[in-house]
Amino acid sequence: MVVDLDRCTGCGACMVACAVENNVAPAEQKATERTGVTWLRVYPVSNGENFPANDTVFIPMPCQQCGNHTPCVSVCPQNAVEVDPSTGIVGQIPQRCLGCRYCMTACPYHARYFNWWDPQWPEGTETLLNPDVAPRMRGVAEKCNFCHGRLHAARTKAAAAGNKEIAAGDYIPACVESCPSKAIVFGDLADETSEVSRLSHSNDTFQFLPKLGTAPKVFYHSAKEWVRKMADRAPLA
Amino acid sequence: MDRQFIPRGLQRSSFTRFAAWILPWILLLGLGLYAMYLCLAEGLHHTNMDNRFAFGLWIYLDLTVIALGAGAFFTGFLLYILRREELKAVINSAVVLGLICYSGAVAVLMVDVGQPLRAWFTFWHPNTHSMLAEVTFCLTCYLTVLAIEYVPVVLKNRKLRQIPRFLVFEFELHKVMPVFAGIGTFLSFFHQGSLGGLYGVLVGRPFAFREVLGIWPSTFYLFVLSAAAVGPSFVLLTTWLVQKLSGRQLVKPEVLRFLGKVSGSMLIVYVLLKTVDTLYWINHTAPAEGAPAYTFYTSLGFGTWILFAEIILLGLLPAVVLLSKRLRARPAVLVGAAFLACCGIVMNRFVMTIQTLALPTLPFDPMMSYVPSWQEVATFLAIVAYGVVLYSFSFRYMTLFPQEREIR
Amino acid sequence: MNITRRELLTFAGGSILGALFTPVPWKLLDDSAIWTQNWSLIPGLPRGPETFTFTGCTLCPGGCAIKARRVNGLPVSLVGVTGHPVSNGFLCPMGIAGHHLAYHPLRLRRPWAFTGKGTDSLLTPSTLEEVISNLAPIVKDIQSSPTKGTVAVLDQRPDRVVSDVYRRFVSNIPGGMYALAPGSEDPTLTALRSLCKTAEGKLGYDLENTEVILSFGAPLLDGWSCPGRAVHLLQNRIHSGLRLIQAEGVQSRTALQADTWLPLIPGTEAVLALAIGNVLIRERLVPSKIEKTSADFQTYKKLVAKFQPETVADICGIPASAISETARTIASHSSVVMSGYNPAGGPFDAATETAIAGLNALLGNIGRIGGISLHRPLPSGPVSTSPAIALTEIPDHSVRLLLIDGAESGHTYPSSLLRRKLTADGGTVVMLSPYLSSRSALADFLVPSPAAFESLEEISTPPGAHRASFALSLPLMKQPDTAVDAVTFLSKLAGAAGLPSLGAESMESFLKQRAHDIWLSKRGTLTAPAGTSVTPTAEMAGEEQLWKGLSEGGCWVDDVEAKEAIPQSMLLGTLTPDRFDGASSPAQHATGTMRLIPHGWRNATTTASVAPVLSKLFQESHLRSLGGRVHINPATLAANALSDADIVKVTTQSGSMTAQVVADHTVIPGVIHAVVGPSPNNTAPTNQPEGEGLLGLCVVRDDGSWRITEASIARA
Amino acid sequence: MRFKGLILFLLGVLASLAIGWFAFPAALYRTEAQPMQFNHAIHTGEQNGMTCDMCHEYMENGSFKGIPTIAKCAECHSATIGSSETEKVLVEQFVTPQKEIPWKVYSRQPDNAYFPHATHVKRAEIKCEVCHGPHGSSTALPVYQVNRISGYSRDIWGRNISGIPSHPWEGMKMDRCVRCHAERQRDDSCLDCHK
Repeated sequence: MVVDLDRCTGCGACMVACAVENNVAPAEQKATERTGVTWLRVYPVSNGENFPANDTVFIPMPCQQCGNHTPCVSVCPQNAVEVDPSTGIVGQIPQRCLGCRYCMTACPYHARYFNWWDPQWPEGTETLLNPDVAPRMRGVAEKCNFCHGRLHAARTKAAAAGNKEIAAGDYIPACVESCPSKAIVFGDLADETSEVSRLSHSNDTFQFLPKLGTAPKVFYHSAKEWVRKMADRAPLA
Repeated sequence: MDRQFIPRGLQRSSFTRFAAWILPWILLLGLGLYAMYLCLAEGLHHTNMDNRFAFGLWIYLDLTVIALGAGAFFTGFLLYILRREELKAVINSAVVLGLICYSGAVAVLMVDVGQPLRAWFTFWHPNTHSMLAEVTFCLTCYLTVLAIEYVPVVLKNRKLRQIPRFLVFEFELHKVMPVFAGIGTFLSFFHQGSLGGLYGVLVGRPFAFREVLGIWPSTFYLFVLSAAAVGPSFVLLTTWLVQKLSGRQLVKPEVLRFLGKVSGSMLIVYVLLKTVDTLYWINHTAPAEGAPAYTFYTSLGFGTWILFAEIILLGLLPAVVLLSKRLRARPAVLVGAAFLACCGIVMNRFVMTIQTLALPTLPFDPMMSYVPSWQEVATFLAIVAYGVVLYSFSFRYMTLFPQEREIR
Repeated sequence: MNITRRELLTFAGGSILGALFTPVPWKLLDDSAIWTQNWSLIPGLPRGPETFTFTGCTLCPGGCAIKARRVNGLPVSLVGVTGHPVSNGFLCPMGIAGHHLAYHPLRLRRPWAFTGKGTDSLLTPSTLEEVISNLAPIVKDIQSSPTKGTVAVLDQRPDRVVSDVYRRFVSNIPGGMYALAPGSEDPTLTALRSLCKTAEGKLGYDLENTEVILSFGAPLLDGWSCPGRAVHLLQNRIHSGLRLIQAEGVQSRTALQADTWLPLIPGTEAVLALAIGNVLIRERLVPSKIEKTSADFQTYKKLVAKFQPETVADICGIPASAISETARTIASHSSVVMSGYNPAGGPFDAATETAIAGLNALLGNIGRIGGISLHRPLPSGPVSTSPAIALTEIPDHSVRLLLIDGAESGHTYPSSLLRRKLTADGGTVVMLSPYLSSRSALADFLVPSPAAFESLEEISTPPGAHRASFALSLPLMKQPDTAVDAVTFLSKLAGAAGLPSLGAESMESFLKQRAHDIWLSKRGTLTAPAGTSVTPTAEMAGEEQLWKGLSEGGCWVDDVEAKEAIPQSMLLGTLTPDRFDGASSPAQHATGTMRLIPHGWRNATTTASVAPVLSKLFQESHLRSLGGRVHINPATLAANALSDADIVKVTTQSGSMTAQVVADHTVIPGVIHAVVGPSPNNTAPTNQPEGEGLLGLCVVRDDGSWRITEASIARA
Repeated sequence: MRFKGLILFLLGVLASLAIGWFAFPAALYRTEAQPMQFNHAIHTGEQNGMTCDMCHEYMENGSFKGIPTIAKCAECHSATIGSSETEKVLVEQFVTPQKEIPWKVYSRQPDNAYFPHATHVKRAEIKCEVCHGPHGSSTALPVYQVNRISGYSRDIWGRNISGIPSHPWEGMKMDRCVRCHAERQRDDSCLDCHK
């Protein structure tokens, strides 16, 4: 996945589409930005200058699907987290999770969220849930899995048609689909010919916290120098 | 009224005085149990933890009490394996302390996890790479060992000795005690270490991450050492405290001095290695992860003073004091040093748990703050109360300090 | 035999050992764990066939096209339709969660009546019959004695078939008025309309052919008009070469993406506009014929002469060079100048709107390709004669019965605007709305209308469009039996009050009529639902084919006809030059006071208008600010000895209110950026609608604008 | 007597064994009646010779419909065929009023499991019987029992309380899937079968 930060207007369509797609319940009354559940989180980041020299960039931060030393995988005591060898997607199985939150302390991208409350749907909305994603329960961690339910649907469709591979375009995550600015490009990084693969190698493309060596599969692009500098800076530095 | 239960030849306060002492603790225990119920029945929003501060007071204190509880395994190790017979005087007390610390820690963990009913998955589907799995295994096993080690202490009770079969059992148990001590040492070695590894492996947290030596990060060995070093100090401290509270001489002074000596010699080794580790981390590990070590100490709350306090003030200082024969001889100094040593480990575990989570990881992250909720505090106090109660009963009805008789 | 305690213990020991060799402990362990994975607190998932329906969003006049995924007939997700001729695949966050609104905790599930007025009023359950029987006598009485005040219908989304039904309804009542809510029309176009009365047809922006857009704070990338249109054009700038110049006192999402951002001091928009006019004339950048085509050119010339860029630079905070540069840019390219509309701040004052609209006239943009388009309205049969007037044109204290239409314009306005129109006794207010919204406090009767995606509705031409368009919003859910649409309600009321019938009785018949009119006109084309095929109306077999296409989710758009006429147009219109003097005097604000400017996000100005899941943006992240917050520049905060997250008391002429401060670099110093928005999770069902928030602090001027209010803050 | 203690001890062991193996299962499961009887054999037998997929079809998007809707039954049973009591129930209570039959499903998996029949039946060409056993040739519906705690049908765990299947097709817990996948050397991830 490659996110063009210069195109992102921070409208929030991706966050809402993500919540609707993945059956993430609305916030509990007392929930805050630190206890809520947002598989995809858009962070507004300022260049620190004051008006009118100020500039803001909106950074959509889904699970980075780390490909190397995936921090959350090795720590889980009971194999509730793992990297799918075929897709490279980092999977979290809430039904296996015991809610120790070790994975959350391990994740440097804060991409993992805990159910501090029993998820509550306003009466009636539970009939509008997406049948391809199982709702979670209180006391477990959950995170973005690149809308794996959509991959399931695509696979079923392919299998019914007797095909091994899913058809191109049958599987794109909800955030990519909903982005009005077409700021997010999604595809197979392993495939050299794919657009994401090309973009991930292009100039002004970067990752967050590359030095950790976790090889995130989410890349960011910005022509603004201050944005790239910011991404490269150590926190509090 | 409960005379017939109190071991022969021991003076104990009247039952009413004992009850008066126990009651407040029982009440505290009750409050804690209510807090636990809230968390278990309604979810962990009753705590002040959040997605960014996913570990809080509970994990921090688990680490601490388990480190302090290390006195049990290390004393056992010295006594049964290295045959330092003088430690017979405190072994029972040490075992009780260990049992309290470990059972307490496990109890809190069961509230801390969001789905306790699934905790057994760790045994059924274990992830062998996970430090936490390692901790869980050793913890449960060692808890059993402690329970077994506690049995003879219980069976020594006057009333129970009247049952011949128990007497035989206790005698047999005694013969195999070294085996259990061995197992206990082995297990403790691992989980004390794994607790350190817990943070050392966090590749995403440059502040906690440490290089791997052999198959474990350096924090693994440091935790083992620090626990072993402070364990005896804690036994020393508690023994002294019980003497003060009960107003009785329970062990010969040289026992305490010996404990101090042991603690000191372990501590000095620990401090040295810790220093080496810290230096290597500042100069290699942290920068390599893209986070220059100085950035960890820029914010007001967590300045470099922490490093100084942890290593010099609460590490080197007590170590030196405990090692000097002359200073050790002075009870006040001995106890003071032991106290500092214990503070050292409390500090170290605090840094590893709380500071690690308070520090930002993403470039645009702010510093995180967290204040435990009353439910969290109450739950922890309940464990303290539970400890006090269990220890008080053991002290009253069992022989925790064999020397107490001779001294009289 | 008697059993001793020890024997009992032995037995227990045995049974414990035995139990370990039974399934009991192990099965219980397993089942209890499975229970935590399926317990009743977790809702079950819908099962059933998956279908897709093309429909349209009715949450605002934008009318974005939607592809709805349905399972077992119920919608589970909504996405935009790529390649759609009007909305270009765009769907805003509110639209994406739109299907949840039917189950909004603030949903009205029956008619309600307010007993008592104002703050101490109480909602009590009522019935449709009761409401009608209360209103009919009032209507009758108005007919018999029109002098005591009359009936007014407030339409928040004009040009729909329902709008015509409203007009027919009021035309049957002496003095009956049909008024348009603020924000239901584009303010610049409204101003332009009054400048060039002679021009034929409807006004719109021909953005598709524009090279430069000069916008005075229009939220082009954040919900303007049909949002997908501007977003689509601006995101393809690299290819089209389109440029955006955004003049705004806050670095909004649009300003962030603009090619040029002019951070002008709020309240000096007119100054900037006139200064640009000054440069245009001084440097002879305007078409020569403009002197002839605009009657008041000389007056205008004389006026703008006072606004030299050099002299006004300090007033509006924009360097003279930038002002001249802007003028040259818009003159040397095909350009449009727009004021846009702040969803909570409303239009600028009349003078400013005219000054901005005037630039278009001055540049000869009207009717020009890539300028202000003049296009034909939606084909329709004979429409009602009763005129459409602006809310502000209703004489104060003249309305005895006010009917507020439930369709939202996506913009909000202070309720005092409405209150002042009601007769002294407070009159009677009826609101047709699916929700208990912040405006419900005004009403005496609340009539529950169908929520979005519950009933057959129309998607008519969005404001500012350069051509007429028409589509249907097809229901995805069954509407509750208690819901009443406008047509049914009016027919019942008309019947009870003994008024002539409104013609057809159902929404569908009206829509069919509209389709029929389109068919007769033979104009335009019908784009198939997925944007796949395009069929000209003229080539259709019959009107059934058009209706069928529409009811499958197709979209009809009018053809664009080439026009090159610059009609007669004024530059200042009815406004006398002295109206602009205020603008030029810099010290118009007493020292110590700040300027309170309400800000809102299109269609997200009240809790009831957004689905609870929008909490992701407002509550569970910092992406959007909650209603009731005030964003203030850190420098200004420091000057007032305040800091971030402080609770402050904001005081204006019309009262004071506590609010939480947000230190915000993007806001110009000296301004209180007051957020009028939802708190998506403040949904505890109540019989007291939430207040209008900081909007209540705004002072409404005579010209009906409330953009800027003097205010002071102090720590609460 | 000397062995009294021992005897008491053994008695304890026996008591809990009895309870654990016989009383416990009876208490754990609740028997629920199916809305009506159903005879697979008649449909799949000689005189009709229908195949499973004639009624258990797939949807357009490739997912499995599971138990057919009443409309499907109505294709043949618009009017009563024969004079059996069940037939009467079917037509009068369900077909005519077009009411879906509230079947209780023996093999119903939880919402968090993703089992694409298409992949298994169409691509891997696994016979229905491999998982569902001889259900298709049964003359009557087996007793439906539900686990009071987990809410699962008893057939998921398997009829045998010990969890050891008495037939190869018995039991539908995860380990059953895992075993079969392992035999086919497939390196799966949790997400492949969980949603």
